Order: sequence, then structure tokens, then C-alpha cells
Amino acid sequence: MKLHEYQSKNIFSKYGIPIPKGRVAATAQEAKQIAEELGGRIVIKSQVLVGGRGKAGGVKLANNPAEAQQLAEQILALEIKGLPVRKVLVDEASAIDQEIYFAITNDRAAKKPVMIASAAGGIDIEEVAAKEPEKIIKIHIDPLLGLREYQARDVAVGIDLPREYWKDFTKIAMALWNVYKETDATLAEINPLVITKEKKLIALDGKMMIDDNALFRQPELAEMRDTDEEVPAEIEARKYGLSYIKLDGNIGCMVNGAGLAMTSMDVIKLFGGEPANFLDVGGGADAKKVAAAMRIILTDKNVEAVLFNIFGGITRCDEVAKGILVAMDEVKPKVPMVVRLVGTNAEEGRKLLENANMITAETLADAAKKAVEAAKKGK
Amino acid sequence: MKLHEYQSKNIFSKYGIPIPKGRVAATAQEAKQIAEELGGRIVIKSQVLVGGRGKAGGVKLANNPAEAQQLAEQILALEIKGLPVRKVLVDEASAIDQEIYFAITNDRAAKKPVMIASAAGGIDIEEVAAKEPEKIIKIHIDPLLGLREYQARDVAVGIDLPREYWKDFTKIAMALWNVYKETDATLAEINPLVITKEKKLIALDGKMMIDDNALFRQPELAEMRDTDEEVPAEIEARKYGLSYIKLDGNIGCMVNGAGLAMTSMDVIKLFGGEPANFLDVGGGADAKKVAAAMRIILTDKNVEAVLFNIFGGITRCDEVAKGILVAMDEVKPKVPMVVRLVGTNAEEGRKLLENANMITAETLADAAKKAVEAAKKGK
Amino acid sequence: MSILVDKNTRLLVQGITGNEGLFHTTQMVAYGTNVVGGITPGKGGEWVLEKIPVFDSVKAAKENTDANATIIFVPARFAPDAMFEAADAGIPLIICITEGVAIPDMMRVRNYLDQKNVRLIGPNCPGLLTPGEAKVGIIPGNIAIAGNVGVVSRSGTLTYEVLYAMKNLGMGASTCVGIGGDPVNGTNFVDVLQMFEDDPNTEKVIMIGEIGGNEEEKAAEFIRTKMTKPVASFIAGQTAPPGKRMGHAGAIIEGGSGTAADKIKALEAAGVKVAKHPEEIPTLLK
Amino acid sequence: MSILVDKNTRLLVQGITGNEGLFHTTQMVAYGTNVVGGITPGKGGEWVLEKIPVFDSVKAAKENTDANATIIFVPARFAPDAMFEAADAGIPLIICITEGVAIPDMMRVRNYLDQKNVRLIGPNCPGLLTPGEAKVGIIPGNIAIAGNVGVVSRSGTLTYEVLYAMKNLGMGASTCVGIGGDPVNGTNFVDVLQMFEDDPNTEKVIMIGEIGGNEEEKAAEFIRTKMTKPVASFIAGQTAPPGKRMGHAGAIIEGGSGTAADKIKALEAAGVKVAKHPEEIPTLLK
Repeated sequence: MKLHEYQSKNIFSKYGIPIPKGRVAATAQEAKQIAEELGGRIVIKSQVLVGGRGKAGGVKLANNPAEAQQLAEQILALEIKGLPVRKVLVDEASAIDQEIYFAITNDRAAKKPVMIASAAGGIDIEEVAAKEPEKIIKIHIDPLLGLREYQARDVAVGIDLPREYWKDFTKIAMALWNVYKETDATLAEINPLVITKEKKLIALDGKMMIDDNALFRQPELAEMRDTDEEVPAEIEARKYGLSYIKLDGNIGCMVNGAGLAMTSMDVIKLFGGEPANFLDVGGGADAKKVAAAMRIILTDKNVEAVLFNIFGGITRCDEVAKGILVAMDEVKPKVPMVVRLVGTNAEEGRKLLENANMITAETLADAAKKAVEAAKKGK
Repeated sequence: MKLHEYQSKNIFSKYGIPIPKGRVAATAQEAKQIAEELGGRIVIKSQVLVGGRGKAGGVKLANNPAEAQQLAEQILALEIKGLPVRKVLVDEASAIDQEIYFAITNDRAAKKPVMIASAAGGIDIEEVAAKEPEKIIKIHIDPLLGLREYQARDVAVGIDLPREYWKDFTKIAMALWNVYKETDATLAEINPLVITKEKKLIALDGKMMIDDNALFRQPELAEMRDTDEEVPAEIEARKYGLSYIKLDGNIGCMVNGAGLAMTSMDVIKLFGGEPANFLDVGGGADAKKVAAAMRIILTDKNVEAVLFNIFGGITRCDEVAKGILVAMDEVKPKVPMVVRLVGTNAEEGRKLLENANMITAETLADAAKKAVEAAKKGK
Repeated sequence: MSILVDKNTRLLVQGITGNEGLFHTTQMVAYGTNVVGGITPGKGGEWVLEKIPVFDSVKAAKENTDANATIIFVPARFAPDAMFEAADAGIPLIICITEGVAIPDMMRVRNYLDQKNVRLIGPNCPGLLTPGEAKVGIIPGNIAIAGNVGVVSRSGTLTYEVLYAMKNLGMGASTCVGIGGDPVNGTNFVDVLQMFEDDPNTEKVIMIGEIGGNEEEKAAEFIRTKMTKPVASFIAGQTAPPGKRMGHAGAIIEGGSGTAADKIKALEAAGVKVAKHPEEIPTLLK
Repeated sequence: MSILVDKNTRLLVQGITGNEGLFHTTQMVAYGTNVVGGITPGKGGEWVLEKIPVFDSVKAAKENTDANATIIFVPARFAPDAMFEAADAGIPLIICITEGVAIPDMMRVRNYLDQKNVRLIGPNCPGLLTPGEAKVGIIPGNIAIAGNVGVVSRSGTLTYEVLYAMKNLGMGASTCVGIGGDPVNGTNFVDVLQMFEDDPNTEKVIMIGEIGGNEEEKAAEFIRTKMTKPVASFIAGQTAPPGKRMGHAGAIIEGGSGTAADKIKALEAAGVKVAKHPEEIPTLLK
């Protein structure tokens, strides 16, 4: 789960990381008020859960409250990468001497958290990483022991941070580790961490991602989820424990297992079709889940055929078949459906579907071919 | 540092361990008020930092507020093992089905925290441990990983706790681990943890000790220190980083290093004297510390001679000598002083003391003999 | 011969009385797997399938059954504790089927288990199948036959596809190892490839990968430099949309790698034949 | 010959620019110890005693000096981090002089170091002295002469008493090891006794214990069953008041052991001669 910049920075602040003064606003009028309270120069920053806000005109500098209101109005009217801007963060502007990149994330290859830092922070950090990898410092953290102060100092040394800032940087690093650990984050990123002209370290921008699988013990964070920023079908899918991603093709798929779901998409493409979605019903999918999945797939108007590919293991094919029947009864789909059931209780599943009007297939290749054909015929 | 029962139980409660309703009172009138608020039967418990309160009449049951007032009055007039009772805890009384012993402490031999539990809790737990050790369960905790839930369940199984209480016990155990870990405790003890007639687990009594060496990061706990419960000389000693324990003998000692301090006491005894105190000035003792140490020793009226035994390592003998001179100037001691300086900067130290009126010695045995003799002569 | 599990496997089931645990225990026992005990705290003393004793703890189960492997079916929030418990009880092989275990927990589990010389398969995996000897997991037993092809996969159901296609061609598996698709897990491709390389009964290997991470790239390097046995592969996710980006940090840590194209290129450079769809894989080893 | 430190020791000093660090570095260098570098974060690039380079981190110091031991003089609240840093930098021998390190920290340090095959001496210890070769710690160099008696002690200054008494009798030490008196520390009596037993240049051993814990009892058992060399001992604290009681838990964990009388009894039962006062010890080995 992604958090907004303002949410991330509020968490940072709670853990003792300095952030600029400021607050979030939902209207231009509010933005003006905040600007009045803050005084001085102001930054207006769109709060959307995608990157590239700056290039899209979603971050602006205002010299006074009136200007702040005007710019907030403009930004609140924007749509960035398909997402309408619903909130802006109104921060006091900082005079910047240097921009540092600093993050803690998990390194799956090392099976450990890792600190990443660079003296060349800012929006071009990925380019720096690709072209001048020696400018990036990476230090792994023992997940049982946690971050040790000497490692934070090693980062400071590694990015040639002037010595006068080592103590403050170490405090920020230890605090960011606590943020990462205590929120079950998969990412806690400060970019840029700036040295201001007044010789202070401040986290100017922040980004956090929380492990969805840990939200059960993070009720406060779970409530921060901004569903405005998500595709409604994906919200609906999550409610049922389904993993759904909408795509641009015409063949809907419902598959159990992420690997097989991706493979089914690959094979649809291989036989000339275009997948309309990724949908993994997960292990042990029951009738209710399957029915929800079918509803979600069929809300996509582009779908011209649906491929069900279920290989039973934890998932039992008879349960899936029941779900399909429930959903068909409810949704009364008008597009052709190709179904393939193999594995645990496949026989029972097939029997249940015998009287439903569905195309059946033996192999995945066969199923994909039939789905592609059916979609063409339907046109 | 020891915490009072009421302090320990307040901490327990903050971490989610159920405790009886109640509050601490400094007067019998307050105790009556609390009893009125609580209603029903009441326990009045003296808050002193020593064991054996019950046997000393420091814990009483009251049937009504008037009785509570009367008993509180009695208890507040008590002195238990030399400590006057200054506060009482007024708790609602519980109807007890079973008393369990449960604690987390550090096992120095294993270099790990350890959970200790027994179905036979209560005041006779040490007797149980000595006579029926099989009734005591001990499970070590990995200090890097922390307590795992299955270990808490293993304790529940080990003490034959009825299954209906496993869930609650596991929660209490995890909470007590958090108490132990987050307060830098060396002991977090619940005795008894009771099963009430209403089928609830409640921590009826609590005892905690905090590692003095960790108090620098536990400012809130450090403030809980009850200096009323300590010998004033020991408080004074701690202020200067000295380790002082008053004893009943007549020969004061000031030594650097705990081992050598104990040895000096042993040797005084070996040659027919009785040590008046244990005093370790610690490593790197400077003049200020030494002067404070001398003042503290001389406040003890039983002292008839003082033995200074300093073997320089971190501690420099010249610094010690300076401290002795400062203190002598200030305190103007009337008892004979035997001084022995060996090791780092011993020569310089001896020179500084040349003109002071002190008995010098070469060996520890020699110094102890001279001190014992000097004390006798002084009489 | 086989790797990891066989007729001598004495298996415990953690979460044996739960829905999934009970269902799959029944399936495993029906297959002939020697399930010697189960664990559900609070249900010690009960019996499952009339012959499998249930214990309150792994320690008690180990002491009473001399088990040498355990399979975990407990819910995700309890799975880390179940793995710690199994490792502390001295079980040398842990198979965790549970999906949805949090990454921070898995980093602690993995780093702890590495100190203990314990082998973990999974989590979020279908487990192990040595056809004709032992089914330790949820791979349907009837879709695979015994043979000399080692199968290792990050995926669950996709693995079944491949085993099923193998069977339809009369090709059998020595052992099928589902290592699971989670970002932080136990045994990886290289570990299993090494075991297959060392197993006299395995003559060929099928490796099923997917996008994300760089385990396939490491496997390719291992195959190129250390393996003598032929390997065929399939990589799922050629049409998948890019996953959720982990800020800039993800890009910095993972670099450009992780796409299906990258992985296929690395594998082909190591002499591995890469199939276009899963049912094609076995034909590449004929 | 000697144990742990000798002419080949290449020593780092953590906290070299602090008061104590600088004072004792001067003393160690004067003794002839090969101090190859020091560490004070923020002072990298400076020099101490005009010839010892200061680094910002142990890692940098190790890379530049090829050090094989480090001694720690930093304040108690920073000492755990210093030990972790030294261990992570691959220094195989860490001597921590600092006193007042919190027990919870030391439990973490000790358990972590045990995984890393790192030897820790201390904390709260006087360090090591191999007379004539290397002084790694704060034991005054002039109070001991080289010889064939190994000395191991939980105490600081009490150790000096014994070395001094030995010298006055013309008795020299192979190596003197101050293991420190903290409840949770690194190397213990048995570890050092084993090293002395294995050291061809050590012919006799002096062990100086004190009340508390049960390390002396374990040492007695080791001496009784494994040692061929004669051992003399002294136990401090016969007149000490009982320490602060750790609730009932302390009594349960420590049992009845830990008194001077218990320890003396155990040692005498193992054939160890136990002195009445420290200056008597060397005479027992004459």
C-alpha cells in the first residue's frame, strides 16, 4: 500500500525526522489559509500516488497566499497519469544547498533491509544509479539486530556528507529505520533530504509503501489507504482477496495462481489475443470469491470472451464450478466463456458445469485458442 | 533500580496485562477514599522495596472503607526491615482459584533472557524451586529475535495451565516480554499471577528491576526512583558515580575496582578488623570523585580508621592523591588514614601526599594490618 | 532416488486440524506419505484420520514421533511463529504452504533459519512431490508420474500444468520442488539445481521461473558454470504489466533486471532451451 | 609464546582521541604494543602520537592497517555499537575496557558475536598483558615480568595486586587475561583455561575469581576433568554483603551457588590451592 507524501512526512515527523512546516489542503481556499499561516514562500504539491508530479506541473512555488490559492486551484484541476489531483500539500519553501537521496527498503536478493543513499539526490536519482552506480551507497541491515549507529555513520561517510551533519544524519537514519520497522514498510524514502542554506537537514519529500500482508497489525496505517486513488474494480477485488489488474485487451481471464495467471495471459497473446486483465483468485478460492471475480471481469466493457483456467491444488475445482454457476445466474453474461478445469476435484467440477452453456478445453493452449476464436466470432 | 509494586503494576497495565483496580495512597484518609471508590473488599499493601511484607504485617484485607482507613493507618506506621512504610497500595480484593509464578529475568550463565514459571506461585516459590525443581519451567529467549508466541504456549503447557487460559496467558507473556525489553528490565516478575473465581488471569503482585546502566535511555523510569527508600550516603555516592554500601564495621575503605574493594574488606577481616563499608571509586576516578568518597566514608560515625587502597590502571594515583588532599582540607578528618598507592602514576601520587599526615603502606596485607592497628590505638 | 522427500520422510503437519491442513493431510496420506503427527495448539491428545496424533507443540510432536520434516498450513499471521517453532524443535526440513506472509517477518525468519542449518521451502509454495514416494504439499498427486526429470518452480499452479503436460507425454519426475514466489523465501533455484545435479536419479531438469527478482539470472549463471545435466525452462509474465514500483529504491536495488526478456536471454545464453508455453517444455527435453 | 596477544598483534584503538583512549594508547605504545590505528568518528585523517592514523570507521581502519585486534575505550552507551562495528568489520579479537554497559545490550552483543566467530574480552575488564610483547589494555606494564604463569581474572585492580606480588617474588606471567566482572560478557574462565592448557609456554595458572554467578564452579569442573597444569586461585568477596536480590527469579535461576565459600569448596575439590589473600597466591605455586 502506497502512502501519500503528506502521510509519509507526518509519520517521519512523529519519529523525529525534521520536515518543512505545512499541511494538506483539499481546496484552493484552504491552501490560501495555510499559506497565510506559514508566511513567506510556499510550495504547492499535488498529492497523487504516482511519480513524475513535477514534470506534470503538479508542484509549484508561490510567493504569497494569493498566488498559493491560484496555483492550488490550477493543480487541483490537474489529472496526473490518469489520476485526478484531489489534495495538495502546502509547505513552507526551503532554501536548498544540497539534495541527498536516502531510503530504506527490502533487498529481496539479500533477504535483508538495505539503506540506499546518494549525495546526488533529487528527481534524477535513477539516472544516477544507472549511469554512475559508484555514487550510490548501499548498506544492508541485519533484520534481527536492526540498524546500528555506526552503519548510519558509514552512510554519511560514503556520501561525503560534511562532518558537521553526521550527528543529525545519524539521528535521521535511526529514526527512518524505526519508521520502516515499526510500520512494516517495504519502502521508506526521503528524496530529497536537503541541506538548507540555514545548515539544517530536512526531509523535503517522503514516500512510503507498507506491506499489504502486514496491515493486519497496522490498523492505523490501513485506514490511511486512499481508495480515491485506485481503480474501483481493484478495490472490489481486494475486498474478496482477489488480485486483479485491469489491462487493455479483450479476453478476460480468471486463473488460480499468479504464475499461471501470467502464463495464461502470455498464451492468449501467443495465440493472437490480448488479455483484458490479470486476475488471480488465489489459493483455496471458494464459490463466493469466484463469483466476485466473474462480476469484476464482466464490468470491463472491453471483454469479448472469458477464459477460466483452474488447476486445482488448494483450490478445488468443484468449488470454482459452484462459484461460476452462482455468478452466471446473477450476472447473466452475454460473452462466450471458455472453461478449463484440471486437478483437485476437477471431475466433480466438470459435472457441475455440464449443463451450463460453456466451451470446455483440455489444455491451456487449446483453451487460449478457443477463447481467442470465440472473441473474434462474437464481433 | 527496584520499582515499587504499584509502579510495576502500572507499567504492566500500560502494556495490556490485567491488574486489579486500585491506587496508591500516602495517608489513611486517601486509602479510605480509594476504598470507597472501589467498593467491596479491599487489600491494603505496604509499598517498600524489600521482600517479606506479608510476614511483617504489611499486607491486610479490609471489608469496608472504615476498616481500610484503620488498617492503612496501622501499616503506614510500620517499619519493615528498617524501612518506614510511606505509601500503601489500595487494591480491590480478588477471589483466587490458583496462584501462578511468572517472571522474565536475565540468565547470566546462558547470556539470554529467561522465562520462569510455576503452577505453584505465591510467597513460597523459592522453597518450591529448591525442593521441587521439576515444578519450575524455564524457557530461554533469543535476545535478538525476542519472545515467540509458541514459547509462551510452551510455558502454559509446562505449568499445566487449563487450555481455556492459554490465549490470555500468551497475551500476558508477550506483554511481559515487551515490558522487560522496552524498560531495559533485569527482572519483570508477576507473583502471583492468579486465576480468579471469575475465570480471569490477573497480575495480583508485580516486581520490576531496571538495569541502572540503561537508565540513560529510560528518563521516565529514572524519575521513578524512590530515594526515600535508600540510605542517604548511597544516594550521594551514586551522584558521583561511586559504588558504596554501608556495613557495620569500624574501618572505612576506599578502593578502586569492585574486586579489589571486596578483597580489601576480606583482608581487613583476615587481620582482625571489620570493614565499615564497601566503596569502589571506579575506573578513572578523578579528584572530585575521590573527595566525595572520603566525605561519604567519614559521615559514618563508626569509622575509626580509613584504608585507601589504590592500584592505578585507568585510575591514576596522582589524581586520587589530589582528591584525598582536597577532601582532607575540607573534611579535616580526625581518624587515622592508611594509604597505599601502586601502579599508574603512583610515584607522583605519593609525592603529593608526602606532607599530609598519613600512614603509608607497601602491600595490601601491610596496609590492612596498619589500619586495624590504627583503629585500635584510636580507642 | 529423489531429493528432499521420499519414503523415509516422517512428516508433521502444523495446523493439521484447520480446513486446508485437514484436507491436504487426507490427500497426502491417501498418496502414501508417512504423516506421523500434527500440531494444533490446544488440541493435543486428539487424533486426525483416526491414526495421526495431534500435539500442542512441535517439540512434543518431534519427541514422540521422531519426525524429520514438517509442513505448515497455518494462517499467514501465525506462519512465522510456526517456522520459528519448527526450527527451534530441530526439524531439519520445513515446507511452508501459507501465502501472504509479511516480508519483514520473512526476513527475520530467513536470517534466523540460516543460523540453524534448517532448510525451508516456501512460503507461498505448493510444496514437494516425489512421485510414487511422497507428496509433501498440495500438488495433486495424480498429475505426475515417477521418472528422471527434476522439476523446480517459483509458481504453484503453473507447475501443475507442466507436470500434467509431462505425464501426458509419458515423462516422469524424480522430484518436483515448488520453491514459492514470495520475494523473501527459503530455498532458491540454485540450491535445488545443485541437488538435482548431485542426484543420480535425475537426468534432466525443468525450471519454471517468472518475472521479478533475479533468481533466474543467478540460476542461469549456475547452469552455465556448474551444471552438466540438460535444463529446459519457461518464464511466466511476458505480457504482464510492470509491477508496483518500489519508489526509486526499487529501481536502484533491482536495476534493470527482472523482466521476462532478461531472464530468457540469460537462460538461453547458458544453453537452456526456453519454451513458448508451458505445455511445450517437456517436448524440449525429448 | 603466549595466548591471544603478542608481538604480532596489530591493534586498533576505538575511541583513541578520548581522554582514556589517548592516555592508554600512549601507555600501550610506550610498552611496545603495535598500535596500527585508531577510530574516532568525525576525526578521520587526524594523527595521534604523530604516527598513529585516526579513521572514521573500523572498516576503514581495518582496510588500511590490516589490524587483527581492537581495544574499545568509548563510553558505555556507545560501546555496544563499537563492538558490533568491530565484529562486522571482521576483527577477530575485541577487547572492551568500558565499564557500565547495560545487560540487555550485552546479551544482544554476545549472541551476535557468537554467530560471527569473534572473540570478545570484557567488557569492564583491564584487558590483556603479555609481558615483554604486548600490553592491550590498562594493566600497568611495569608491574609484571615475563614468565610461565598464566593469569586469568574477573577483576581489574585485584589482578594488578597479584601480578605485582608475582613480580616481587620474581615470578613472571606468560599472558594475563582480565575477562571482566560483568554478568554478561565475552570470554569466560573455561575458555582461557583451555588456552593456557594448550599453550606450551604456560606451565602454571593463577585464576582470580569473585562472588556471583557460577563461572568459578564451571572452571573448577574443567580443571578437575581437563587440566594437567597446576592452578592456584583466590576468590574475592568472602566478607561482602549479599548482593541486590533479583526478586525470586534470581534465587531460582542462580540457585544456592555463587558464594565465596561455594566457589572455594568447588576449587579445592578440583585440587586447586586457594589463597587467603592475594599476595599469598604466587607462593602457592612456588
